[in-house]
Amino acid sequence: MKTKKKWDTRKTDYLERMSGAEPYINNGKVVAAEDTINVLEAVIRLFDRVNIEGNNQKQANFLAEALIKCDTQRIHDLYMVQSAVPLPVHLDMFEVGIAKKLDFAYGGPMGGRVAEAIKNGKLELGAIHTYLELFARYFIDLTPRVSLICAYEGDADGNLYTGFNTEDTPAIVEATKFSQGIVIAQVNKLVDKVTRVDIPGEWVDMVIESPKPFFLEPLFTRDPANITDTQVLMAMMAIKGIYGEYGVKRLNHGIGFNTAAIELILPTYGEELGLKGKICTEFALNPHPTMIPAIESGWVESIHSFGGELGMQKYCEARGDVFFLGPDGTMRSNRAFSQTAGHYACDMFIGGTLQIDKYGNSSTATATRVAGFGGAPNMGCDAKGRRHPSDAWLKCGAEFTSQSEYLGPMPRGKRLVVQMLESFGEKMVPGFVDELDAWQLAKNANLALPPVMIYADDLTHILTEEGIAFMHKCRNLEERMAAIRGVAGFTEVGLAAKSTETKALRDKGIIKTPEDLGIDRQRANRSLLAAKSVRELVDWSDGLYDPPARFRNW
Amino acid sequence: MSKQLHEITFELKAQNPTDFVEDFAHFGVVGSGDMEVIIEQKNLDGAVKVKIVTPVTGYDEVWRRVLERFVNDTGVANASLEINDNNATPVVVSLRLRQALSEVD
Amino acid sequence: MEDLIGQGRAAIDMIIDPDSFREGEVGELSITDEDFGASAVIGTAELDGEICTIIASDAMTANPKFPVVYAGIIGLEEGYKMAQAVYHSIKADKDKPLAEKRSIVLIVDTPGNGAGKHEEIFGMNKSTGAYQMALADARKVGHPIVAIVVGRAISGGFLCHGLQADHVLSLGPKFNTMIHVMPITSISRITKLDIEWLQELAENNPVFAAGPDYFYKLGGVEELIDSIELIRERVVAHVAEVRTKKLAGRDDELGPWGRGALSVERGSRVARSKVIQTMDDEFAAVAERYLS
Amino acid sequence: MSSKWENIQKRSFLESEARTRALGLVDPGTFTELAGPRHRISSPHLPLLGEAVEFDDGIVTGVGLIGKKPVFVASQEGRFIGGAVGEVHGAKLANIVRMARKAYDEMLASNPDLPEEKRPAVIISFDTGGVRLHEANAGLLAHAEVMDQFQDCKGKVPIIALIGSRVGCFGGMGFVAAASDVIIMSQFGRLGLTGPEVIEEEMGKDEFDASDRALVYRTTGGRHKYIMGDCNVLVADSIAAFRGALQEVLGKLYAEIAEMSCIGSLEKIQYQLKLVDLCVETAPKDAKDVWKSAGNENPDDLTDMPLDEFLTTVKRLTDRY
Repeated sequence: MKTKKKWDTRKTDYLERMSGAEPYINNGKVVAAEDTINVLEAVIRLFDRVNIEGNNQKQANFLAEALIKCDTQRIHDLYMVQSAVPLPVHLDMFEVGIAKKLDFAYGGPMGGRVAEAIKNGKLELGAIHTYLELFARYFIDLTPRVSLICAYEGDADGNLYTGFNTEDTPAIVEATKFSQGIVIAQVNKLVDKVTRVDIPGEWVDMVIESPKPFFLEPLFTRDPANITDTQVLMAMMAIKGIYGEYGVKRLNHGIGFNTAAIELILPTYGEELGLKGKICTEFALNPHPTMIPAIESGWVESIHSFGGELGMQKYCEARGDVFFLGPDGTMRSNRAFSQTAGHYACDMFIGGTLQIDKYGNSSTATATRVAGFGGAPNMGCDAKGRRHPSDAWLKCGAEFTSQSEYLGPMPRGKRLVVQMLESFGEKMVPGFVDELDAWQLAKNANLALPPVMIYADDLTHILTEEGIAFMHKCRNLEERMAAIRGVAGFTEVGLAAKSTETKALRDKGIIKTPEDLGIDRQRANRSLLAAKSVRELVDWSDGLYDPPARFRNW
Repeated sequence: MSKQLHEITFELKAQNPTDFVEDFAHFGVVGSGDMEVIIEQKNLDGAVKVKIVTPVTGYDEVWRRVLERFVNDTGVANASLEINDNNATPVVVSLRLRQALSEVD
Repeated sequence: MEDLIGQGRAAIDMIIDPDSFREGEVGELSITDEDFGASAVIGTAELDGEICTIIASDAMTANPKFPVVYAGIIGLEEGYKMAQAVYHSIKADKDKPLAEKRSIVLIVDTPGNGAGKHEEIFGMNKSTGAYQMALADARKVGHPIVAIVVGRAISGGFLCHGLQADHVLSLGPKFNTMIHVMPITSISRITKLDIEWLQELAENNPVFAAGPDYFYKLGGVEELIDSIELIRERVVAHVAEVRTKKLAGRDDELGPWGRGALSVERGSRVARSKVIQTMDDEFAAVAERYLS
Repeated sequence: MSSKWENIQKRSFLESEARTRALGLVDPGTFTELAGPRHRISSPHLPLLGEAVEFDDGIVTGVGLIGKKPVFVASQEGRFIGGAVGEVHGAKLANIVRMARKAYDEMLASNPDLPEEKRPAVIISFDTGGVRLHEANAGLLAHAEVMDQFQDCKGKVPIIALIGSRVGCFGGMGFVAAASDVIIMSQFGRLGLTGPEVIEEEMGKDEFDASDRALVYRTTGGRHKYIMGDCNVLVADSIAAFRGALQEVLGKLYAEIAEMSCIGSLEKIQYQLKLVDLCVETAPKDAKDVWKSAGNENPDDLTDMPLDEFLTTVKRLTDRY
């Protein structure tokens, strides 16, 4: 039965909140920095769902710092729905009671404090998501009422230029604004005319010039000086045993030294194997500085980025055939689209991890840190909705032994999901374990399920210094566990391997050692790296790459 | 509270031995997570004598297994190996031992 | 008087002949600018009737131009000023026979070298290096150099001002004299080793313990003096002893190398002697190939 | 052996171990290590503290030839406890300098007309933060011995410092390097007395932020030291480049080499005092201000421009003062 109901309560609420902020808004949509707390107190209500923009790269840190200074009598118990909580202020918010509940994707350096806050009852955790999963929920059941975002430039009409670091902004703003929410932007600079309209002014309610530029973390910068010989060996195995073997052209690389090593030997070892043009042509990838030599030697046709990387702006602008540039000539990143691309259009995900259990589940969670996985799981899984073929995808699918159990003779592809891991980490911490620390974490932080980055059923290859285990070629769990043991080195898991069993798996091509792949271990050293230092990356870039101060050693 | 360097010694025999004929070989640097080794020709009735000096305890068995594999893979015999270690992982140990051997090839 | 920490000027008066100090003057050198290297005191005095150069730190006077130079710290200007005093001593006695080369007395109470941005931009390493080179030079051309630690002789500060002397004397630990690179508490913090256990270890192995008696054991200090009243007398005696050795051509028994030998006498730094011997022997066997 | 030596030449100096540097700097096949790993003279003090030891105590000492010239080489290993100087390490360094001087005395005694091309030399490849804390007192005393031996070399044997390894050259070894006749650096080398963390502690983070590596290199790095005149030759980061510069320097007459040092005489320190006056007058906020004083109009461009371009465009303080 049709009920009598008001259908514009959101709109009314929006107007009511905005009227409180009105006195502080001048000259169109401009709010002075010193009035920030006043406008936040005016538009935010108890229990509101609030988004503070930020991920593993850019942060609306000025607005976050202002929110925590708000009157806790007026504003408390907020429900934070946001990509990441990597700054101390994000957790302080829960300590002082401004915020109570959290749904997020990435905790980074604050992982330890998240776990602590959950334990002492200061933080009620909804769930740990992937970026894309969280964005999806913004449009279903976690729509923010107020979003605090950041941009490089803004004008009096509210138009924003987010440029190189557009990242999450479009997803947040669209979800918030089109449900009659309030969008407040901190901008590095108020300008008469923005360089490019990345967010239309109509979608933004207030613009505040922050005293300092927004915080930007160069998370994807890896100093080649710290790449080890073992990482070079593993990179050689990856290129010869996986990239070359499958002809992987479209892919994503995770963060870390393992993939940085791969990027840096493409122009040397990759070239030598004659793989140029046959692999690594299209990426969903942040502008990794370690990609510069491969790009400069003509390996790469296209890169779409989740975010920008500090210092890479000029370089990307000067390589318009590779990166996605706007009509104004500057790059635009977009996390939602790039994650979608990573999920649907890439044939492979390859990245490092901290732990793999004896079944093949892998996680970077430790017993005391709720860190989240950001975007890795979106790419580190088989895209079940994928319907377009590619050689690599089809070949992997054809090798997927147990597929016929479900599909009969129906052909289907499979994404390559590769985890790279040395059997022991620093200080003899084993990479292969009986049980993931994630189980302990789930207990410690009252999580509904252990946080797993990549589940065993998605994982196709494990690559260690001992060899590559082709997991998807295994017939059953028993065989997969034997394959893991066979590459787990001298860890407890590895010591349980029987040499006859491992030998049999090698004969079947389920395990391939460097020798099986025809890789000379003696060549596995840093001299294969196309750039051995950040300085050499700058030289490769013709001075276009401007590395952050902490990476400079000249 | 006392803290001393830990010493591990044992002897191994390769399955397919080939005598180590160089008088002396040295390789590696005792950086953090790294090690050095001296390999010397010794008449040990085909055996390999190993001595490891390390700040780390609790991995005697892992050391033995890593060295066993090295000795079996390379067939090294009639040699003494002296290792100064500073938290090297088995991966690094295997790598350095092989590099030491190839230095004299 | 319980100790002499921070009292470099008072210590000068205690050591030299009464009213003989001409501050700022050494040979042709005459420094009139009071602010120049203000934390370092240099000048000429008489010691037991003989001319001598005095070099000390003034913990009470900060250098107004360099904010990190206070409390007896040796800064950029101070290092060069001290070096000037030494070079002018050499110059003044250039033509004099060995027996008449003036002595140089270093009164040591310094917490270290200037640690600042200007210091690093312009090279504090050169300033402290220049002073040490000058002292070594003076020592080798025959000036007897005696250092007396009356307060703090900390790490690089001691190297700069003290350890290039022919003989190093120190007031004993009861006068709160400090000789170390780092206090054992800091070593304990950095090495994460139990402090009591470290102190226990230090009893038998003075290589990381703080204090003048440990440096004595290592041969880093020739003599410990256990009374302030005795300082003058002992400095005079050591100047004479050093001079006698120089006249006899026994320079190898003096200075840093001489203190190396002293360590053997006192049963420490054994590995030092061993490795030097090994190098010498090993080279002797191949010298022909390189030197012919 | 010789082919191996060839391979070494191309290697990055920054990345090379102490032994590789020592081998590669002298003529092929001429290096004889003295008190090397074979003798197993490691630190007697580290084991008591549960710290790992190295057979050579973190320094390679030996003798080789460059042309006809006997060169006495010391090469520090920064990977082993930061190249820090303990009892054995320090004694090896002091004695290799002493041996060079003794060799000179002997050669001169047997041949008063000793030709320049045969005059011994000392080469020190620094990679150290100074005193080793675990045996601090012995390390400190060793520094004094090295300086003493340096002075003995004056007028006899040239001492060349090479700085281009990871740890740089800090602490007491900073003044040891300053006391050398010639300093050859790469842009990756760093030379100073006080480490950045201590300066930050002394001056506050606003004045000096130790985590700002660009600032640290602007203050102590090879490019800066070259502008200041503290570094005589700035070379590319390869063993061959360092060796090339070394050969060129050693090809000069001893008197010329001795003139290249920054300190060691009254005249030289009078010049240094002029620079100290410049410091007081200009009160630079940053090393770049001094680069400007040296006559570089656009100091910002100097850090990132390629080395060759830097060397041809840069104005040095020594050009002006």
